[in-house]
Amino acid sequence: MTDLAQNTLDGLFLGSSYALLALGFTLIFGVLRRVNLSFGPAIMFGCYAATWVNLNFGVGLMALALITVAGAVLAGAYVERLCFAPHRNGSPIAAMVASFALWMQFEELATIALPRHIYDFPPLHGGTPLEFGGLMLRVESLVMLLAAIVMCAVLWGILYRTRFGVALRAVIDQPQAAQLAGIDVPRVFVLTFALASAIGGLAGFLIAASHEQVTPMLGMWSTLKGLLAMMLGGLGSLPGAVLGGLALGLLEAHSQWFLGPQYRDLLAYLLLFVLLAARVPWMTTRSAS
Amino acid sequence: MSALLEIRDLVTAYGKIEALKGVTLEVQQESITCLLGPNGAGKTTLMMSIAGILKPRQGAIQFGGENIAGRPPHAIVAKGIALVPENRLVFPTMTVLENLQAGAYQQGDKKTIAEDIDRMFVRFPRLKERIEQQAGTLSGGEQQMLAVARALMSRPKLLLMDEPSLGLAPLVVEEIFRIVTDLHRDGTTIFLVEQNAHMALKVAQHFYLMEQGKVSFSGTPGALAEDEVIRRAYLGSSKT
Amino acid sequence: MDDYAIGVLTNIGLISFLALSAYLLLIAGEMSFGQQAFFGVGAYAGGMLTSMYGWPLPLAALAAMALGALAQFLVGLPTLRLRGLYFAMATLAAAEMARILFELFHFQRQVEGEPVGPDGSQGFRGIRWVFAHGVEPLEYMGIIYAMLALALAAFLLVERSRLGATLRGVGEDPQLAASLGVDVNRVKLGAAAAAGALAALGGVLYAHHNTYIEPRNFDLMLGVHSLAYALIGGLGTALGPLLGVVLDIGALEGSRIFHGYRMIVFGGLVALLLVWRPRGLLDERSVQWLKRRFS
Amino acid sequence: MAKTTFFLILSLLPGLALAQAPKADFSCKATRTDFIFDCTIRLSRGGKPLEGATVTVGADMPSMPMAHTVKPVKAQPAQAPGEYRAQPDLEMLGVWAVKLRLAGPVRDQLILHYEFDSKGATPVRR
Repeated sequence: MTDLAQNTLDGLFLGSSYALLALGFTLIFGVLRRVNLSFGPAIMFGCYAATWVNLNFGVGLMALALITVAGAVLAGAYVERLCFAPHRNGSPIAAMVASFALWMQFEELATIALPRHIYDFPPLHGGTPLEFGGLMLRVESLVMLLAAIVMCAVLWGILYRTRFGVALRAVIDQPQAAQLAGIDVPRVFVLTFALASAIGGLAGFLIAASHEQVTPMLGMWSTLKGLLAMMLGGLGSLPGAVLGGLALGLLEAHSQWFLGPQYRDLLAYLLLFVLLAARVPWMTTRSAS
Repeated sequence: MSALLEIRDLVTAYGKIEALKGVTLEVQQESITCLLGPNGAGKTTLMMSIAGILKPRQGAIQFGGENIAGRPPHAIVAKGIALVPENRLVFPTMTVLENLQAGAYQQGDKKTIAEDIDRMFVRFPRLKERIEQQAGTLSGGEQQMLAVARALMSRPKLLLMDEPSLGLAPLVVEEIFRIVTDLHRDGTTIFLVEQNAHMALKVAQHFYLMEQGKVSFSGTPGALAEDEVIRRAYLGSSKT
Repeated sequence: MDDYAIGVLTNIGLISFLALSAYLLLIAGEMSFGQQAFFGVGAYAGGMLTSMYGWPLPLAALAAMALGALAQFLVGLPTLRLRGLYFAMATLAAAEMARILFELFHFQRQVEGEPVGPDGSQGFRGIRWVFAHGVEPLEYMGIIYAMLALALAAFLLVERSRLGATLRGVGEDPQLAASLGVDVNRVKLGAAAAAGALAALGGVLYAHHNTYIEPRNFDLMLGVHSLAYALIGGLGTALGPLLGVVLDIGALEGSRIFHGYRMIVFGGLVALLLVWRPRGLLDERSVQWLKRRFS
Repeated sequence: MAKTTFFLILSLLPGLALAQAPKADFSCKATRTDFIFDCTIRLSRGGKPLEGATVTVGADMPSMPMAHTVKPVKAQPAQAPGEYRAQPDLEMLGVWAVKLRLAGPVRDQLILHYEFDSKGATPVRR
């Protein structure tokens, strides 16, 4: 019985990291109607920047978190300017392939800056995991869950309690009407991109801390998991992103326990394929041509 | 009365295709000016060029002593021009209240926004009944009213309306035109693009006819026999 | 030509099949992240047939192409009604599933006392048909480019024909094409099967060139790269994707000038190029312009 | 191109004409310059050292093998029979699929997976 509880717990922690990634993806997709394939690599850039600073100057955890988020936002701004601003009313495929091209840049930059394949990343709490009622609980996982909850609350607050939130939702809902309502849509794009990158940076920091390492594969991994969770939860819907992330986390935690890592991923992709093929309502409401 | 809006030799193109081939017209202060013309004459392109959605290639748009041609939409809204777009474009998943709040985006002070919203509900009682409803679920007429109300929330000096009667039942069209006359009576200057020439000529003080991207006639209602106007508005004046 | 030049040219030829496969689906209006899976199906099928069952290479290639076409047809059947990103994500999911299935695929046979065949994540060694038949690298490159020329000829033929117009019509405006009586789904499934066969052919040739394949060769990177080549080179003609491959593998890889910084240069170049030409270098407009100039 | 036509006919004949495959063991030490390794290769076939072969050492990245290739270097025969030495430049550390191309008495290709780090190369058994 405790295995079930332990897996569910691990699934929630894992799911919260996916939820954060999916939130970032969905914000960008919701506003821009474009897929940013450099979302994960920008996070990796942030993590690598923090690792590089840590290796050379040795900084505290808070500083590492800030550098990671700042690095992700900086990389995100670079991606926005080069891949999304020029294609605003152009073709979505061009913007996506351009963001893929920058993914190549980030990946090579990472391997040049830190040539070794794997680098350590300090965990939040080095000691043994906490334990209560027979369940193991790592501090990183707890902080990850809290961060996801806090980020959801913050995002909800921004969306429904601030002027920027009204503008953001208006642009997501009907971009041209937003322009006519006097909203500076390009500025909303840039700010949303920065917000999404910041969320990604936070997720990246917590993921690196819980894995206690960074590898160049972090870019691919976070992009895939973010995309998967976003699609599962329903393209373009913020609550969907959170639910999709948690569902993916739970599915993976439980299937890993019973079937092992390879079948775990196989199951996740199979679920997405079947849901897409069956054209389930919540996933295909928003057209994403 | 001086002209609130002056457009001179405006040219707007989609790629190589020139939709406006040098348009010149004026909208007098506190008037209802109406623009008629067959489909594809460039009426909506003109509206979008004034509102800043489309960047004109050439020509000037004088408003409040400044040439606003090519300025971004949010700057033009700030100067006091609001467009009620063709087919309304409400924010479908947002509630009626949120649509109005979005319309007042540039208005910083919360109290003024609340007052304006109350005034909208006085002018459009049906919107008050639907306050918490998602705009996408409203009827065509109600969405049209919401689109007008949202435009008014930015307290425009000049209200552009692009075919407000499009796709609405005759009874609702009556109501829309009554709203237009009420707004005019309360001092708003309105530049109205309309297919419904008959109704438009009843409310307008001045009207223009547009064909293939150029103004082909300008005058007050009655200056041209109504059937002649309707013939040219729908069939174009070319004698084929 | 020294070994290195032959190697680069061979790589260009091999990846071009994948770029053409992604291009074919793009002009049919579908963006696929999964052509690498059918490239893998071809590689595994072809490799097994020659090294485990002693089939001659041409026959194994045909069988692998049929299998690739069938595989893409089956994946396309439930998903081709999806549009845009939904289809792309479905193909991504299918391709990642294929890669994991390759990791789990252990099937070996004793040939001359040694186990030969796919061994899961350890990969599949000993696809030595080309060496066993004494085919020189230059000759094998010749075969690859002969096959590529055949594929290109087929493309250019189709593009001039009514089928080509139907295909682009379906790609640009499926509703309009349907209203003209085109069975949009059948056209898309046909294009998908052809794309699968094309990718599989590339896979067979790759397996025999490299004599060793492993699941990681067919990961998402390869799929998104082939999509990028098709778009960078241009969607106006079948030569577009080849241009994309030559630009990346040929110019930058071969030239080695940006030794070690290649991807940074190539990535930046692609992003800037797409700003200038969102539909690639040889896009539809420039192809029409060229046709007018030279016909 | 008579040889190719002959080959085409030959290719249609089924049959497992797979010659005895050579074996290789491979070890590398890092050198002072980054990413350049000093490698020794011992080739054997059917248990006997394989002498007089011309060996070129190349390498591909497991992911996207056709895009990330390393300029192949020719190996020089070393003292012991069947032993060869080469100094490939790998541009990046990590896991590489080392490609040994053999010509001369036997024509073949061997792919061996090694993890290259700042000290040397260790075989990779996933």
